Amino acid sequence: MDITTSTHNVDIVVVAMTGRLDALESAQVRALLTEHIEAGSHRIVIDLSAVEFVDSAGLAALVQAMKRSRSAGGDVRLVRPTDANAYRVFELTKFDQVFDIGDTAEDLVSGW
Amino acid sequence: MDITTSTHNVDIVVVAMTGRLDALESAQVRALLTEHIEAGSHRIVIDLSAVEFVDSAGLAALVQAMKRSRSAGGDVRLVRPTDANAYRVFELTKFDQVFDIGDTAEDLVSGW
Amino acid sequence: MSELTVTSTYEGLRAIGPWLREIVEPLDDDVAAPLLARMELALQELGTNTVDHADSPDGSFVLRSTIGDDSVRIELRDRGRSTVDVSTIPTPDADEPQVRGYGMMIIEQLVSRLEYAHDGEHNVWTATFEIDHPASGPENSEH
Amino acid sequence: MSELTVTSTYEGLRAIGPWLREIVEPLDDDVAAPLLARMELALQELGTNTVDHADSPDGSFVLRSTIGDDSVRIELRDRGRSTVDVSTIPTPDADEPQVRGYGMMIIEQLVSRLEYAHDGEHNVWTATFEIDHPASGPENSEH
Ligand SMILES: Nc1ncnc2c1ncn2[C@@H]1O[C@H](COP(=O)(O)OP(=O)(O)O)[C@@H](O)[C@H]1O
Ligand SMILES: Nc1ncnc2c1ncn2[C@@H]1O[C@H](COP(=O)(O)OP(=O)(O)O)[C@@H](O)[C@H]1O
Repeated sequence: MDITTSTHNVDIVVVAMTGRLDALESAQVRALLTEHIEAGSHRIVIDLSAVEFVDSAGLAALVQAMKRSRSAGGDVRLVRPTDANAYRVFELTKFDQVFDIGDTAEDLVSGW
Repeated sequence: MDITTSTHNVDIVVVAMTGRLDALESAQVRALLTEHIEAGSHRIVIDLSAVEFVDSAGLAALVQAMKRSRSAGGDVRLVRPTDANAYRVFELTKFDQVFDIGDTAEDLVSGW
Repeated sequence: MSELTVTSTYEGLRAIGPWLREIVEPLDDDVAAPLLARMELALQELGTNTVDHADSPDGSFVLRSTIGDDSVRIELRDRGRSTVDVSTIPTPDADEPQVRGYGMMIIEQLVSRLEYAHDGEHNVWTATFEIDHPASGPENSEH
Repeated sequence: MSELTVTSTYEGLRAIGPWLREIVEPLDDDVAAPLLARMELALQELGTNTVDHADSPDGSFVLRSTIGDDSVRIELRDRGRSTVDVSTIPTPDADEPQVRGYGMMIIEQLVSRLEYAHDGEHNVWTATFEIDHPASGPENSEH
């Protein structure tokens, strides 16, 4: 038996956000995520732990990136907001069941 | 909103084998895979495309590595042997339904 | 009663949260905090819809609040000429995650009651939020 | 009839494949190839069990083949003193993948018939493989 070993690197991009992820910020976030996905990084962890507020427009930016990355064989996974109010929009739209959500970015990176 | 981006690298180890993966080779394969997993590489693609023969002892080395890597949050994924006879042992034991099996190493690496 | 004129842009919507915070100020903290969170998300969604969909010639809309013992009522009045047929707003399909179209679904789960009217010049949305007073026996009720 | 003495090590088992290849030589290729694949895996598993579990003082076991029109019979005879109770060999649980214990399960699916006997000195395993002749009408049957 002949055995050859090689190692391949894959990137996980971690994007940490603070403040409000709302209609005003949504376009910027969408552009940033699109840039990563188009550059071939389709494994993305979005750390929302320090985010104060998320509305449906903010959610939409995450959903769009998640759909694109999944169709490239990757995923967008989320770190849950520490503030329960900022998590509410995920619950009300049931996206808490669509996203893979973890407690820390380290967990999501090491468990990818 | 403040956004910070960082990139984390994860390794996928690709182990390509040729010849017979049988009771004689099983210990060597087991040792090699254990080494990778203990070194923290628990995402492993085993390319069996050029393997001629696999018996239950060869299978056991793969199963053991798969169980260990899954419990570390990784996986052992296989490239299907080109020779249908070498794939038989997977079918007879139903491990064709337990392993994630693909057609090429590139597919498995890029789709991880 | 309190009134706020909001510039009809996403940036303008940022004024809504602080204004709501003042409205709930008189209430006990444990009542005010969850109420504020509900109102802020609901009004953000109603406001976004006005920015996105209402044809507002003067580029602003007006919020008015009335606070009672058991509820807060917020009225959103724009100068949009287009009337809205609330009954035709589709509900998103639970099995097929889509990118937009969740605004009304979110609002309906946060308000106690939502009314829509068109009074000739304005679209008027009235959202009522019941106040969840902590359960209290008749003895120590201080209202 | 053909006979092979196999050294009772994993390396020794490597002699089984080439010996089986000679046995099926007289058969048509399309019959020989799938038959050889079945026999090679089944005998590899039977041989591994002998290496692993049989208490074989002379460190070798003997294979004997008999080829008929419709089947090939392979007998494996070791000098193991321990008798095997075939009925107690457990079947792996389908829901819980385990690392070993699949040998007998594999063998049973590959052979047409498997017999076990202990004749005082030897464990004797007899595996019969029916030959899958390609379907042929009575007209062009040449047997
Ligand atoms: N204030 C409004 N003025 C006009 N049309 C509206 C208004 N609010 C909602 N709509 C209509 O209802 C639809 C659904 O709204 P919504 O559930 O908030 O999703 P989205 O705004 O993401 O499309 C809108 O696409 C729009 O056609
Ligand atoms: N030739 C043999 N001699 C003695 N015991 C045997 C023999 N073959 C099988 N056994 C018994 O049957 C059990 C199951 O065998 P098998 O299904 O091949 O799995 P494994 O060898 O991986 O344990 C063995 O663990 C052993 O106890």
